[in-house]
Amino acid sequence: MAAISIIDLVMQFDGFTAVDHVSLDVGEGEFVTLLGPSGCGKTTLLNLISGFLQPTSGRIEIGGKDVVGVPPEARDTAICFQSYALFPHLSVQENLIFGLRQKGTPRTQRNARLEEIVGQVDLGAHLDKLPNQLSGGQQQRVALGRALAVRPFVILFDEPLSNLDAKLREQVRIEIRKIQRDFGLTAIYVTHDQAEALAMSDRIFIMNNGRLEQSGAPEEIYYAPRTRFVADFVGSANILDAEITEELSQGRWHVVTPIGPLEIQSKSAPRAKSLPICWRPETAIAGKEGPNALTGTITHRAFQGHFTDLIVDLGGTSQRLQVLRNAEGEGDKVDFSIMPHDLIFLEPDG
Amino acid sequence: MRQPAPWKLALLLFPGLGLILIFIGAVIYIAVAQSFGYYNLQGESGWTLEFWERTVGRRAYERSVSYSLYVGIVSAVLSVALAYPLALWLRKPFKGSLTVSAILKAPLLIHGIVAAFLFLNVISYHGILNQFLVSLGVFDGPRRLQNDDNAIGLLIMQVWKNMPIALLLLTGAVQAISDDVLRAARDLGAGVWARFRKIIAPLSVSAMQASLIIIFIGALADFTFQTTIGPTNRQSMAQYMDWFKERARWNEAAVVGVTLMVLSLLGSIGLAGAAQLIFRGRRK
Amino acid sequence: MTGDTTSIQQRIDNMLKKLLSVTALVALTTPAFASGQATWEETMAAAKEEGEVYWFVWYFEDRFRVFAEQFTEETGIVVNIPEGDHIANIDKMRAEAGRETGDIDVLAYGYDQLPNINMELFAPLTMLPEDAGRVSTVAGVDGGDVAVAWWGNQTGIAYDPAKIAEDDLPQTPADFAAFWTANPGQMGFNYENGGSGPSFFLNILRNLSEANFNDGASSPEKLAMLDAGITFFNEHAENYEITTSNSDSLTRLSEGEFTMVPAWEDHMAGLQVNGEIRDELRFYIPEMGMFGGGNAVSIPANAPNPAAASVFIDWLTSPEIQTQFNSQFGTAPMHANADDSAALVSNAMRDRSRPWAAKPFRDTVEERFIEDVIFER
Amino acid sequence: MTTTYVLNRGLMIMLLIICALWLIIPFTMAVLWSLVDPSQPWTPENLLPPAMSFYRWEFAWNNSLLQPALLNSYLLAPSAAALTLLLAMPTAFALGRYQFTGRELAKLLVLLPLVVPAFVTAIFFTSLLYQIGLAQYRFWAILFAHAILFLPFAIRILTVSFEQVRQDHIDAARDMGARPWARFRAAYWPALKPGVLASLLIVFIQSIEEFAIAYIVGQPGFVTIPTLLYSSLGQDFNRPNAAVLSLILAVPNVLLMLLLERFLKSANPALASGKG
Repeated sequence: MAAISIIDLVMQFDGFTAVDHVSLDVGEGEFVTLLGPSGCGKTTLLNLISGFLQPTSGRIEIGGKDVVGVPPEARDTAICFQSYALFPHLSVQENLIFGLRQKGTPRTQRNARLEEIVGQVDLGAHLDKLPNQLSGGQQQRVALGRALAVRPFVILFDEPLSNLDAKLREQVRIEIRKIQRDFGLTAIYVTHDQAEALAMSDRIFIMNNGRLEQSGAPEEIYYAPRTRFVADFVGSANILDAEITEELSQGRWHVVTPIGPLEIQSKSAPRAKSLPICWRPETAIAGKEGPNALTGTITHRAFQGHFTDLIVDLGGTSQRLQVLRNAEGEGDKVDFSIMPHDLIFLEPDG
Repeated sequence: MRQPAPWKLALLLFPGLGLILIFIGAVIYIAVAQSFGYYNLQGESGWTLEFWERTVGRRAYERSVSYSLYVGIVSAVLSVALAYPLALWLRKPFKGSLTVSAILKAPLLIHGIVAAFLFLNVISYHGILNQFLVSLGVFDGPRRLQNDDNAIGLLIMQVWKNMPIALLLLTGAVQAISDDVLRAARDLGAGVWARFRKIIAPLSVSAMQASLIIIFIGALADFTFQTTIGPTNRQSMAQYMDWFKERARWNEAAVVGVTLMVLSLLGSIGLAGAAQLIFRGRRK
Repeated sequence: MTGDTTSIQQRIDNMLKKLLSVTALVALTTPAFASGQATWEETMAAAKEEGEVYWFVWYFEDRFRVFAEQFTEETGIVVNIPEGDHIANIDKMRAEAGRETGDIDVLAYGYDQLPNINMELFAPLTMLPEDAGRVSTVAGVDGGDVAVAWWGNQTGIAYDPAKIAEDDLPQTPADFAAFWTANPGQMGFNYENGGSGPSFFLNILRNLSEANFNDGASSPEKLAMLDAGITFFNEHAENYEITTSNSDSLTRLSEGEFTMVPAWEDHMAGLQVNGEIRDELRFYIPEMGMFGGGNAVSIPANAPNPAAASVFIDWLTSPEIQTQFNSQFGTAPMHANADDSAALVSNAMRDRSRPWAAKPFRDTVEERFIEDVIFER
Repeated sequence: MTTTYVLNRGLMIMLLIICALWLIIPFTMAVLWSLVDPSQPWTPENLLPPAMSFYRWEFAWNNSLLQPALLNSYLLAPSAAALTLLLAMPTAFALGRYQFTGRELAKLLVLLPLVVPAFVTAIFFTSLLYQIGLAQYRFWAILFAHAILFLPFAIRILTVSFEQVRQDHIDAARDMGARPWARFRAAYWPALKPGVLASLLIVFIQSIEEFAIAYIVGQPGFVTIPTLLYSSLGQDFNRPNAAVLSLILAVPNVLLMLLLERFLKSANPALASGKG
């Protein structure tokens, strides 16, 4: 049984549709991410799950029970806020046990839980401090600990790491994932940071304009984007408009693109005669190999350490390549190849 | 924050705090001195406890003290209790919220005495309220509603006049509480009352205290409402003081005046302390 | 005071100009009046020179402003009437006594207040033309040569003839008790903010005790003599109402809430003339007696316009003006030659008038009444 | 979303009905009372006054001290508000921006004028004025007394405002070479503005309403709206004349209210400082 089921959910504000017929399931103990640009409806969806908003239509089930109409305080969810939303007048300890107090948990059990949480989030030295006496990272941990303390059935993260610096963020990502696994929590994580989503999630749901564009494991999303939007939003991609000229054999097609004719190997058949295709910059191979050997002019070169970024002008388009080593400079010609199985059919536009 | 040079501090404090101390200090000094027999307008001046002994022993004095305290405390608590839900309702602007807040603040700009007059007009023996209730059959005949013995009319007017002050102060305070904090509390299982009790009240406790004190002191020393719509079998302290003043008994008036000052101070401390204790509670 | 405020405060402006520029003149002329050397013609001339007079009176200010216009027409002297309160006006004069020039030209006050006022604060009225018809002693209080009566007033009971016949009107404490018992809630009286109610309860107390109300001395023994009266009020507490003021009593009588209320004759007549209460309401003085008295005017010794003040007082106390007061305001005329045919009560009934209870005894009785009757309700 | 919308609508309609009951009925009755002609009084048997005229309106406008009272009050109140603000600023600055021993005590002492009953203050202030020989400068005396009496409000409000001025904003302004005035505009004013407007507003209202000082210091002749109201509406009122006065004085108040609502909108602390 799914921990959370969302069935044909619609949310409208004054004629504007923020969530547009979304259906999804989250399994128990699963860590899923709602990924999308700002305004895509992911935060609205989070608020619908937590109960701060009531849907226009559709159903939300948590643990098999329909929760539409149940107020947030009665739902077994806990949110980790982007702003942390710590209670400024309460000490760290009071913040941590706030939810337990509301539930009327007996004192002994509360203390045991507090000890456990304090150990998890490493706040032992700060229990009597007020939130404004803590650093950003510590405040973040209080927010996490506060949400964990109530042992929610589902924990909801609303971009919890966006106020941390990059180093700390990576460290906390690992911590969150570890705690989630240790507690066996079902977690829904909202973010616009695709790297975060790829690194943390069991499954990613990509949202755009209120609709669910694609869902799947991070690798699946990355290597098999279904739409132009997903391909572009997750990782970087070179997207080309293609015209299918002929099916060469089982699973092999010949297409015409602005950078020239290409051969594609795909498990799924194209959905139309003309449609966008894409390829990932790091799949480019230096030199001329295979059917799709190309030559372009380097217009921009950026050394990134473990690889080098090249922007190449090819048939009037700019293609991005990531290569391990290259000796050419800007203005030089470069030869590269794309393997047919690295080219992906996307869904036709519109 | 820094520690400034003493001369600079003195210079800064003089026009505000300095003038207050000089002005009020002189007034308090003369009032206290008069209650002990000095500064007599007629007759001899000199130290005596006579006026205190004579006044404090009176039942009228005890009655006026307890009655004024009752009016002061009930007005303050009721006004604040009524202002809180309104302030929370108006926390987020919505269509028509400005109109609502303007209407709610209207009493600030209607003179208390005009309001009392209009109120009296409505509740009088043949006033519209009586006629309405009689025609509905709720009352058998007109009833005397004005100057009721339980001071209900007076308290209604006190709250009507003072609630906007509390609303003004509390609106600012509750608007400063971030949405996320309230949502976090809700999300962690806090219902309406728990959110108010644990989050909203503690975070707006200074505004609450300020409202309580301002309203308490005003209602404690009320004269105009009491003499127009208050109960006729009670006297407020201001009324009692005025009664002495009317009879040129300045020393006894000063005794009541000094009592009023002391009670204002103690009552304010009491109310503020109670608010702090109840809503701030165990603070570690 | 500087320009921006004076420009909008015409009255204050006038007065201050006087203060600043005419002080010398006043200083020169005052001794002449004080020693009674100036002739009435010289006083008239000086009064016109001064051109205005400040009259401090604590009631009917609006109507007196209109009423005094005929004085201005006759003499060219402008009468300024500030808003004021009875005791506050007297306190003000006391407070200003130390100043060379005060703000008050003519101070009006109740005769019952005169014993509390240091008469040396007033200038003698000896410069007024000789007139034997003027009244200086009212209700047993002698105004000497500094106070003259200009307003006579009487307390009594106002009643609604539609609800009670003249023959049934209560006349004695026992009658009132019977009326209260038969008609609960049909009578109300005030114990503060005006003297009509106090006149009523003081006279009941007076009738039910042996204490001498004309002697101002008070003692616990004397107050104890009032026990019977206090019990009388407490026994009937359920059957009468307490109002907030003279006006409150009359307004509620007029609106039909009460059958009878204590009132001032002049106050009631004034309200009737102005259509504020019903014309049908009647007034009587019960046989047990109720207090009557009057109001005096005096000129403070440091009046800014002493000559104009004298001329104004002469006019105010003239038979013609006293007759007008009687017809327009319902006062008891305070001049022997005035016509009092328009009064609410007959001359025969005026015999029931009693002088006000003497202070400080009166204060202690009122204090006891408040504590033992009002607070027991 | 929709439920809160419905709730708001419902509450608003309820509130408007209550306000209508509270404002429209009394004022309608006041209008009727004010039209009672002196020839015939209005008694409960009649639904409407038997004879109606504007006599009382003309009389009140021409013969009472209404006109000077309006002028005095509406000159006094803004002056008091401005003076109070001026006097409060330095103290509020010290209390809000500096840490010094006795700061808490100073904050408490500032409240002193609030615990002394106005009548007591008025009487002894008058006596003081006479002793130093300044009693004839009534306008200035009342202005001064009002300014001091209402200082606690201004100082406490502005102290909070000064506390909210952020040091990093000041430093940033200095860093960018702002002169004192520019620094004030950039760093102080945004945080102070709601407090300044709120204290102006509160002192204005308090001054317009203040009775004891205006009454006792102001005599003779210096009449303000409350003193006029007390002498005609207080204990010795008669309904028709009191009704006229109430209505005439309601007009400037309604205008003022509209004006202040605009003020308040810009003084709204949450709108001015952003959330939290």
